[in-house]
Amino acid sequence: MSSTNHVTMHERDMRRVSSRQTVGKIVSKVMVYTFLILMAVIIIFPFYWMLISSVKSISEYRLSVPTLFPREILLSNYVDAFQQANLGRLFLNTLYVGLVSTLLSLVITVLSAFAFARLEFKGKNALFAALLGTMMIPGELFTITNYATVNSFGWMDSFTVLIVPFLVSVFYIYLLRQNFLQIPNELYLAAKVDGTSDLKYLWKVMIPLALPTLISITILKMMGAWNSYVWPRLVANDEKYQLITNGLRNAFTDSTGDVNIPVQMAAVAIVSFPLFLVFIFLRKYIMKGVSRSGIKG
Amino acid sequence: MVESKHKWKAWLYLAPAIVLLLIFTVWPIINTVRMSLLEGYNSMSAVGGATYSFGIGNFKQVLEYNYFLQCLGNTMLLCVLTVPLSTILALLIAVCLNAIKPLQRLLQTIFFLPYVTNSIAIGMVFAAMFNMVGSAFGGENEIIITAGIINNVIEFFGGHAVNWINAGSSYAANVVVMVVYIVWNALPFKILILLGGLQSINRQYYDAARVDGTSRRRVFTRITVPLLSPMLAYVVITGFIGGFKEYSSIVGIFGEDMGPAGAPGRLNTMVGFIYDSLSTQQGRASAAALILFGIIFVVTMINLYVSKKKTHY
Amino acid sequence: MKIVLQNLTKVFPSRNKKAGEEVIAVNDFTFEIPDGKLIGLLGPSGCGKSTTLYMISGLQKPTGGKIFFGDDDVTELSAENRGVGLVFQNYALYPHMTVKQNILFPLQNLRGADKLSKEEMLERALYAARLVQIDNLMDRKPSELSGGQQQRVAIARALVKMPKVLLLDEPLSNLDARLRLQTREEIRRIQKETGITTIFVTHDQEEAMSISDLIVVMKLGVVQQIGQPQEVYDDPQNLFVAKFLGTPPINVFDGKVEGGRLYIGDAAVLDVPGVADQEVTVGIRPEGFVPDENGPLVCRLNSVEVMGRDVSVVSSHPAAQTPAIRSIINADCKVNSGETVSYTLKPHKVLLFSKTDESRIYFEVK
Amino acid sequence: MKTKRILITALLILAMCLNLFSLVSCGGSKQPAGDFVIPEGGFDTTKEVTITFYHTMGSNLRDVLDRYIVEFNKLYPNITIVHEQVGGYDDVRDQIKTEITVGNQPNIAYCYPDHVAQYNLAQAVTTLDSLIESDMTVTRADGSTETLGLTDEQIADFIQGYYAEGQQFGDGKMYTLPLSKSTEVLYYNKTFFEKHNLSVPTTWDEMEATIKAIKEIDPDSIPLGYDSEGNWFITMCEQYGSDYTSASGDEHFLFDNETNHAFVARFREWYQKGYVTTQELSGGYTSELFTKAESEAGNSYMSIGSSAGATHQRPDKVDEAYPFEVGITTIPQVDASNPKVISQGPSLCIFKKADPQEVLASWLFVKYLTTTVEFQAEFSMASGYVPVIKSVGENEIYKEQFLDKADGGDFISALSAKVCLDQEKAYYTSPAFNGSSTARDQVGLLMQKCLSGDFSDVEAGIKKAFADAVAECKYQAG
Repeated sequence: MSSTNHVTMHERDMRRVSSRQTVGKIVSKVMVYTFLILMAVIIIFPFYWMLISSVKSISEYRLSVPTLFPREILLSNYVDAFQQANLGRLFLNTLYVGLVSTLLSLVITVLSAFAFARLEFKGKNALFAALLGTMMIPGELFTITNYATVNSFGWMDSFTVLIVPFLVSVFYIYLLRQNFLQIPNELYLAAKVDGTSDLKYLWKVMIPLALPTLISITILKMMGAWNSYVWPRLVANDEKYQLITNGLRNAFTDSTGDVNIPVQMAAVAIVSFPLFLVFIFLRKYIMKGVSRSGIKG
Repeated sequence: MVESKHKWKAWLYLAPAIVLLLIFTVWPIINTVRMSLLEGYNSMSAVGGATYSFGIGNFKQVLEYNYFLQCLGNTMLLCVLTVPLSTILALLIAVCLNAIKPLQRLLQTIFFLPYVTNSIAIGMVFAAMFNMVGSAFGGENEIIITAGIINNVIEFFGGHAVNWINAGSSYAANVVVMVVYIVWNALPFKILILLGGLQSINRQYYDAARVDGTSRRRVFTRITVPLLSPMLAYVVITGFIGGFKEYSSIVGIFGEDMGPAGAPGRLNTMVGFIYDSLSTQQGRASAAALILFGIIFVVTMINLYVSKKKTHY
Repeated sequence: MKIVLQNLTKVFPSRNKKAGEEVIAVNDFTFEIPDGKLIGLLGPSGCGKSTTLYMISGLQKPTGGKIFFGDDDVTELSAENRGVGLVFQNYALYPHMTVKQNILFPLQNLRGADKLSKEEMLERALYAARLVQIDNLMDRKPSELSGGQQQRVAIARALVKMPKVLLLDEPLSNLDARLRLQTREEIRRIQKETGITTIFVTHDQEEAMSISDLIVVMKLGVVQQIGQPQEVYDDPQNLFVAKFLGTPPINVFDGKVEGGRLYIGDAAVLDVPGVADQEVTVGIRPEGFVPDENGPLVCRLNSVEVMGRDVSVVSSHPAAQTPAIRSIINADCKVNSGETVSYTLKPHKVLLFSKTDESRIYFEVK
Repeated sequence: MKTKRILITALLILAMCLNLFSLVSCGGSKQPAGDFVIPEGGFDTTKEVTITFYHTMGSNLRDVLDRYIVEFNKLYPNITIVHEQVGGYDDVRDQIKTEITVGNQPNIAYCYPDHVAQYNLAQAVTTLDSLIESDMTVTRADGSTETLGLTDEQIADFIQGYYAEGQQFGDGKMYTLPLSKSTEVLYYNKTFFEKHNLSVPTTWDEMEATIKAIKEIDPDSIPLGYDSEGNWFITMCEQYGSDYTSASGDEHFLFDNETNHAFVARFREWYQKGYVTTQELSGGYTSELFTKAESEAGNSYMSIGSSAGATHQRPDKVDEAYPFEVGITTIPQVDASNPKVISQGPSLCIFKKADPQEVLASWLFVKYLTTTVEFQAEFSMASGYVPVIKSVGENEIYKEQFLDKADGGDFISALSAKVCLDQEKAYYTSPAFNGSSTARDQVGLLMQKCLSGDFSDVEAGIKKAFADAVAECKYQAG
């Protein structure tokens, strides 16, 4: 294996290799960090711009050369935003709608995913592909038909109309089903043998194992409620049922149609903050949930 | 699997989902097909008692509309540009994030910010970054009062202000702005999925690669990417489905005219086309939606086929 | 190429910061691994054998001491540049590559002077595959192979770049019993044929002893003894090594030495000239018992298991530290069934250890 | 056995869809056909009735409305008014159109003629003629009585141009009553004009001369900013008397003609030379360019915009004083003796409802809002819009505390209202039909394209732009 000349050349190699390797390590570390910091700046800049706009006065906001640091901080914008769009009320409505719809849809998603994962029938995959197909249809078409349906049910201007139509989301059933499929079948059969009912098994075994995915579904669902705009505005115009984005859209336009953007930005910041907190606390779960669901396609 | 005795129980669990899906998903689809086959259907006149004959008039009208191809072209162009770009960027960011320990949590949170911000604000901010105030842009009597933040940066580095989204701006400049906006919005979710995928790859493959003396680049191309391919395929497929439905981002930047002043509809997309006729011509809007559904379905089938071949294990 | 470990130490900060005490995985390990030898790193789980292996491979950085490949100090050199072959416990074959691609993968990484042409690579890969007899599985995916086959692919992948040293992390633990024997022999054969310095880690002492040129017994990060298997088996330096090697394990008794004679219970069982009077721990190898009606050591007979070539007699004795004493006697000398059985002891199969530090106490064997 | 069960469930689902299909497809209850017939008993003041009112009022205007609803309820305690700000004008239109498809549209709504034209496809709007002409009397809670319909004085009190807006739906019937109106006026930097003794232009030729003069004085300024391109195009058609659109006949979109090509070409030249800009083309608000300090580049000295936006056309105070005084006058005309100015601002329409009492209650409230001088006065002062009835001009609050104080600074809205009231004969209305709102949008976009498009051959470019606009209108109208 190692003839003599090979060894000496070898030694020189070794020293050169080790020096190049340490330099290589430093260079790659520097490159990774500069790339990440650069991308982070690009991603955060609009967010930063939104925040400083939210504390500027209208005149400063409309300066021809925009100021990167606000000359005077107008925290009153936040107070105005809260009162003008009565964010408190909208916030509670959105929270209520978000929580109830998330809980109900979780129940439905878990049951359906469980059935799909356990159930074996001929057309199963075809049915599932068809359901996934519905995700491809632009939502706008559903709105006009669903509007007629909910009206014939008499649900107008109520929380029901904001919650019920979107309880079933095929995507989350798909996500959870993938997760359930990873739980070995023997567990189910073993549970069956010692008499545990389906629901107990679901509660005791499957849900704990799929917890991360369930949590990420919950978070993604809540964010959906936060951003929904077209449907709530159409079916729930009464202030008692308005959601956040309705408030944001037209609470700040004066009679001539001129929008007070800084106050609107302040409102958006107030609205985004809770979501931001939710993300920070549950980040670990979202990460695991998404990867654990093993979207193996 | 489940003995047949339990069959009806499984159907019972599925019942709530099926009922809701029937009412709020299946029925709207049927109604859409119905409206698309009623030639010239308009919901207002229908209330007024007008009757319509069945036929494919609506579909013909959609296909003959002289801007139909432009809308389709814009949709395709935006998809072809943004889906790969955002996927590659998300992959690079995810890999880098996965490779560092300090600052990882902070950067991860920053990269997720766009996901929690309301879309109204984003449109407003991007408009402020690219919008110019002045007159006769590009002409010799051009007056520029505000050049927009991006142009201020360009001028800072000695470049000349570019007319991104205002009257007289070029189609290319408009597309660049749209790509930046769409990618910016698409990154968080993609990074989340890919980072999740990266962390579920068994560490030992990387140890084995290191012992085999593999260079950083080859580790990336020959191990990380192939092992991530199911996630990548998923991100690309959902990316295309979402990309084909692009509309609100264009409204966010260019407003309802879907194009810069003087060139309305230049960046109109398929969903934009549907929206234009949704308020007056529901029959035509339904036909356009079904055509779009057909296109997305075909593209997704191609994607699934390609990814089946490319995805490993 | 010889490998030299100089006071190698590895300390892991404890999991929870608050507790503060760290775990010393490897403690001051010095050992010169001769070129071309097959070394078995042996010890119970958590004794630092795998950590040592990974430090040699470069995947773990030592906290103290040095590692030399030949005369070069590679302590700081990263795994990529050490040219080491490593076989993981669960093989770590790239799932998305065929067997051929897996084996070719390390060769494609060679740069500079060692760069090979396509044909050379293929030829080397085929050579390695034939060496481990899997040249007929080249186009299969790892998921389509059995445990044993995957094991051999992993070895082929480690060997193909003709590494300076081959490291195996518990290579046989995932195989079924029959396959384990067969693969053990093959590792031995391959090592002999290629002559690569090989270190393999195992907790199965039988496996280590059967194929190693040298074995290193470790406990809680500290090297207990290094030597040839038979030598370490016959001449353990402390009770731990004695107990650890040999199946069935050594039988241990409490005894005392008085006036040059060893007493178990109150029976004098063996003359031990040159040993000071003291309480001792007595280890007797199962093959050290010779049944003899008027043998000095009298035990209560429990059962007799016939194993063909020899017979295993299970008995018990009040002074024994373990409830059962197992002795192996060859089949043709009968054991009379009855209440008790008495033995005389083969002197060189009786090992004395000091009660205080369990270190070995020697005595001349006539 | 398994497939049988699946088949059964599939059939069950299909059956369910079919009956849903029949229920919904007819698009809710049919609207009562024909004009509104007043029941003999007239308005029953004993019966409780609730009416809903969709509008675009901001919070300040809603306060004024609420105060006057209290007054209205003193007269009619049995009528409960529920009102909602649905968003902008287009939001109101879209919301109502969707609600009409299921038959639960509101009772009263802010509307523009274009919107009503679309509601008429579903014959959803009540024609007001029978109500206006009715001479029934209604006794109010405080014992006083009022005739249900509009008395001759009340009709005469309406500003004729605004009142006529309710009738131009091609069938001469009355569909809406005007609530509060605005128009376009020419704001000019009075201080600058006096300093350089420039005369305020009354015709487009004078405007060209003034612009050139200003350009010499301040080369990097944009002398004129015209806010809405659509209004500019339609107003020019009216001023030249050239064709724009027609409600009747099979050809609706007539604006592709030589006269229009000519003035568009002329204004293109102005734009290219930096004489004029519009809101869309400038990327900002033309009022902002007008209120910019002279020293800054790109400021304007004249701005044509909505009379309601007067306060936005006033520069912010710099250490307690306005940098310049704002003058307001009628917009330049082709023929100053026969002025034509657009009329904008919301009107009110009443939707058909099964219960005639709801229609009567809605009528009474609409009548109250449009004919009560105090409300019209206060609403105008708060909104910057102009009252629709002349008698508000004599109302002492409106006159002394508002009109008489008109000036180019603190009371700029009053000055704008005065100008609007003085030019009441100049208002024109465009025909309203299914497609008229498309026409309005398309001519606005046409103006933008022709002014800023980089045409190699200007004339051909303009011709093609016009043709495309007409084609688009025809396509959209379906």
